[in-house]
Amino acid sequence: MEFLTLTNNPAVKEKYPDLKPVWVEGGVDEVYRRARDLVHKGHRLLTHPLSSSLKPGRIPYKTVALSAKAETTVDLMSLGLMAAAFEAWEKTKPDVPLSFPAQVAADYALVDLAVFESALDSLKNAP
Amino acid sequence: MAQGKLRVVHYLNQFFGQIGGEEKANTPPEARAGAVGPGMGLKAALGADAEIVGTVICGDTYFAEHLAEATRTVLELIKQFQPDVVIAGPAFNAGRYGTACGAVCQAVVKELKVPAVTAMFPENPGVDIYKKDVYILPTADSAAGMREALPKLAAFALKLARGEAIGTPEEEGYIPRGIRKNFFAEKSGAARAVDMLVAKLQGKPFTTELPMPIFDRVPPNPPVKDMAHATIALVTSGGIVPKGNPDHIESSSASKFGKYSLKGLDDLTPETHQTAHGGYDPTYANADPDRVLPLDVMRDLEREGRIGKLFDYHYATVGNGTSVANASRYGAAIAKELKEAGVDAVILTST
Amino acid sequence: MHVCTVVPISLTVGANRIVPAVAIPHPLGNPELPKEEEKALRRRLVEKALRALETPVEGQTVFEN
Amino acid sequence: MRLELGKIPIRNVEFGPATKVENGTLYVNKEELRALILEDKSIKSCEVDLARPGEEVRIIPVKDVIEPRCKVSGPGGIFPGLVSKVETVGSGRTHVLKGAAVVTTGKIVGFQEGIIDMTGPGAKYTPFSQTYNVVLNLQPVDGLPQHDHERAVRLAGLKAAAYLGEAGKNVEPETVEVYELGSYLETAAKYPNLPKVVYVYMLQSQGLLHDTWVYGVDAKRILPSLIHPNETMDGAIVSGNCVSACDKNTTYHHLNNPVIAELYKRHGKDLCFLGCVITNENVTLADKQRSSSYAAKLAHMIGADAAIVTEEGFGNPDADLIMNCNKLEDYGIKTVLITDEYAGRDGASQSLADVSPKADAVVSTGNANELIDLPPMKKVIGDASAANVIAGGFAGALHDDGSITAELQVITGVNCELGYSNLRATGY
Repeated sequence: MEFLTLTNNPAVKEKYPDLKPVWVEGGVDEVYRRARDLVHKGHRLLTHPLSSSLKPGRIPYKTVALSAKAETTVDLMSLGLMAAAFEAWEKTKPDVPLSFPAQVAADYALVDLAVFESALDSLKNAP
Repeated sequence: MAQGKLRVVHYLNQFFGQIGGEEKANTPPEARAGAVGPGMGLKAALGADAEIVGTVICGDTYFAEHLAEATRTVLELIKQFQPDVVIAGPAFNAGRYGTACGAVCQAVVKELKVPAVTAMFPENPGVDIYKKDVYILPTADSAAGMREALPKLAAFALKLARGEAIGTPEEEGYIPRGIRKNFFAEKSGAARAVDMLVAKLQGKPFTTELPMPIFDRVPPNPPVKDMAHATIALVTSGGIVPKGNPDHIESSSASKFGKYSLKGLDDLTPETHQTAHGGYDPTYANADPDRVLPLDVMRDLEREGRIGKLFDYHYATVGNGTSVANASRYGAAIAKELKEAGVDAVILTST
Repeated sequence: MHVCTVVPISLTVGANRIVPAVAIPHPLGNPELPKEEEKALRRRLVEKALRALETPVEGQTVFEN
Repeated sequence: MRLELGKIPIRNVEFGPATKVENGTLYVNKEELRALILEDKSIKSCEVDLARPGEEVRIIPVKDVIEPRCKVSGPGGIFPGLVSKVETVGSGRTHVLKGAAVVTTGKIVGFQEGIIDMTGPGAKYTPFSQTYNVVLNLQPVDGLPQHDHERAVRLAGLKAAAYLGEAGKNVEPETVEVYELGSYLETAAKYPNLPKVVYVYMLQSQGLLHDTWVYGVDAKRILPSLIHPNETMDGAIVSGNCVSACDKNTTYHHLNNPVIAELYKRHGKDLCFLGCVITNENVTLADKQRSSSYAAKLAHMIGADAAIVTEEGFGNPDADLIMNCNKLEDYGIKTVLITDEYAGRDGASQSLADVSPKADAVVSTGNANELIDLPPMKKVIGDASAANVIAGGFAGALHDDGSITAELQVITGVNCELGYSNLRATGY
């Protein structure tokens, strides 16, 4: 199916130009804000906004996929997941702005990329 | 005073502090040596190991209207007595008193680093606000429950003063604070899961180890009979506030609600109003706040006589990440004011 | 009386008279409509809310039409 | 399927000229083990170290913990599809070096967690402070991509455990436990009056460092399947996780799944244990929907009256956990969940990212956010600098003297959601 990719992860942007990911400037919370606004407009989340076993407030990158088309009604599950994601971000957000050594940031980018890639087949094949 | 006795300070309102009734509710904080009023019963219940060295009294209205200053003064007065533990109340179902007891105990624990305990009716508004920070014992809804409450308060205070470990709400009888703490159980998680499953299968009682949040149900109100003469109020969780957000309502996890005049206004515009809500894209609400708070239409309906009157104020908060406890508290407070103002019905709009 | 976009949430939190609204960022409006039509839409929703307030209900009720 | 599990107690571990078990001591020929690991050309170096209960040793960052086992009789070998050929395991006889463990360490990514303290306050939180550990510190060849690095370290640990397990092949076990379950029809017919219980076994499957392998297959690629509980005891399920140490299921946990053990214990007494459904925790919501529907349907098809569901990880998988619960309950299958909690350091936040009124029977394995102080240890095995990254904003802080203040989350196995340990949280 056609889907819309939101990301602030340079590794995703670089590796998948064909997917035309929507670039988000900022942290994971900014990605969430954009995803939430799209959900409010009727887009459906296709991937879970929380990353595997990582705390959203402690990681630099996040990639989220949503349905390309907006429906007329709001998808309740997507709405709930975004609320939970914000709550989890709020709960884990650091007291000081995040900063990571370059190699660690690159590792985070790689893991986010891998998590996104693990969803790609499903996304492409979904009805 | 005998050496080695635990020092207890007691907090009371003007009524239980024997200053007077509602007409004395404006009394500022004052301190007395020794026990006063219910402090006598408390003294007996505390026994020989502890002594009420002082009592601090403050009028309920005074405390509510001078929250920060009253808390500070009460704290100073309490500090003079060098307590090992502070007891406030019991406040039963008195809302302002319960809130004051909670605030005093919270300040004592946080500022003086002295343990504190209070007691009140579980539905006292002070419970939801302070249960997270303060030990609150449940009481009956009126002072008829005094005799039952005092020995429990005394026993709990003694435990706190002695620095003994406080067990679970079930063991100790206080109102659950909603705080999760770890401990080592006797059996492994897997063994407990199978035990729980067998109990569930056999229809026997079992207690989940992680209760899910529950929401209140309220019986519906009867319908409005005569809309043409009814006063209708607008309330919103969509964060519509006067331009500039004068009360600084937070964009998420709001710590308050606002009350704003609609007098002389026929329409909400970007010049007069905005949204404070951080939980949705604010572009549309900021461009035309009527999209969240339908003032323009309400005024039309008022002019046409479809409704009697639009209430002169609207209430607003931000329903974004606001805890259920806080939201319920705002709801209760808003409802109380509206009822007192003679409002017949409310249209609550949410984003 | 609750005018709310996401009816299931309104049901969860215990509202008894519920009128479904337009969209989360603009529950009582639709920026894509001309100003007058948008206001007419808002008026229909508010009138529905008033009718709901005039209607006796036994329990949680969603006023769809 | 009938499996005899022979347990050989290990009460000490030493290096020696030959790898063998003698009088409860596991002797390890270090060079032979190293050579075996270094057969993999993607591994540059392999240090072998020993860590015994009570020693002032910290292992960090732990990737996996594996119990040495070997197949004595019956089809297949240990860790089928990865170390042994793909053949259905779970019958015949298997020997276990009970009390021994292989621990793999080595930094794959810069934010890896996993601390095992062999003594001190951290020790009581991890079961692996009580095992005699053979620790492999593995370094990859330069420039090895992280995916390959993960695989190399995973396979090294499994190979080492199989190698050490062989030392128990001809040793007479102290105890032999028998695990036997027939077909669903036979089992159900045997106990017509007991409620039929199925175990729904959730496997983390979200990509690099968050994967699980079943007979060598990446669990994200499976539809939920039926698996005989005995198969897990021969290593049919293997961990590829190394983030979120507290609630990942190590391979050791999969081999010793406590839910399976408890259900076997109660089988024929107050319940009838039918078997297990394995399911995954994928990234897309469609996959989550499909897997939870499929898992519940399988449980229903085999006639389950009740189910225990175990989660792996936190946050994202909470959605799978709740979907599984809702759908099982919708079939009328009475369900108990096992999960850990992320209630914040003060314990005041919402514990799960998803909830449901149907989740009315939940076992908690503790709040992973609670803080713990870990004093310095005399010896650190692994990559001491990993602790620096923990200090870098992940979950805690490394102090100058080598002590660490961290959330429990960094400790391997502390909140294991299979319910392996006794830690739990309760409301105060």
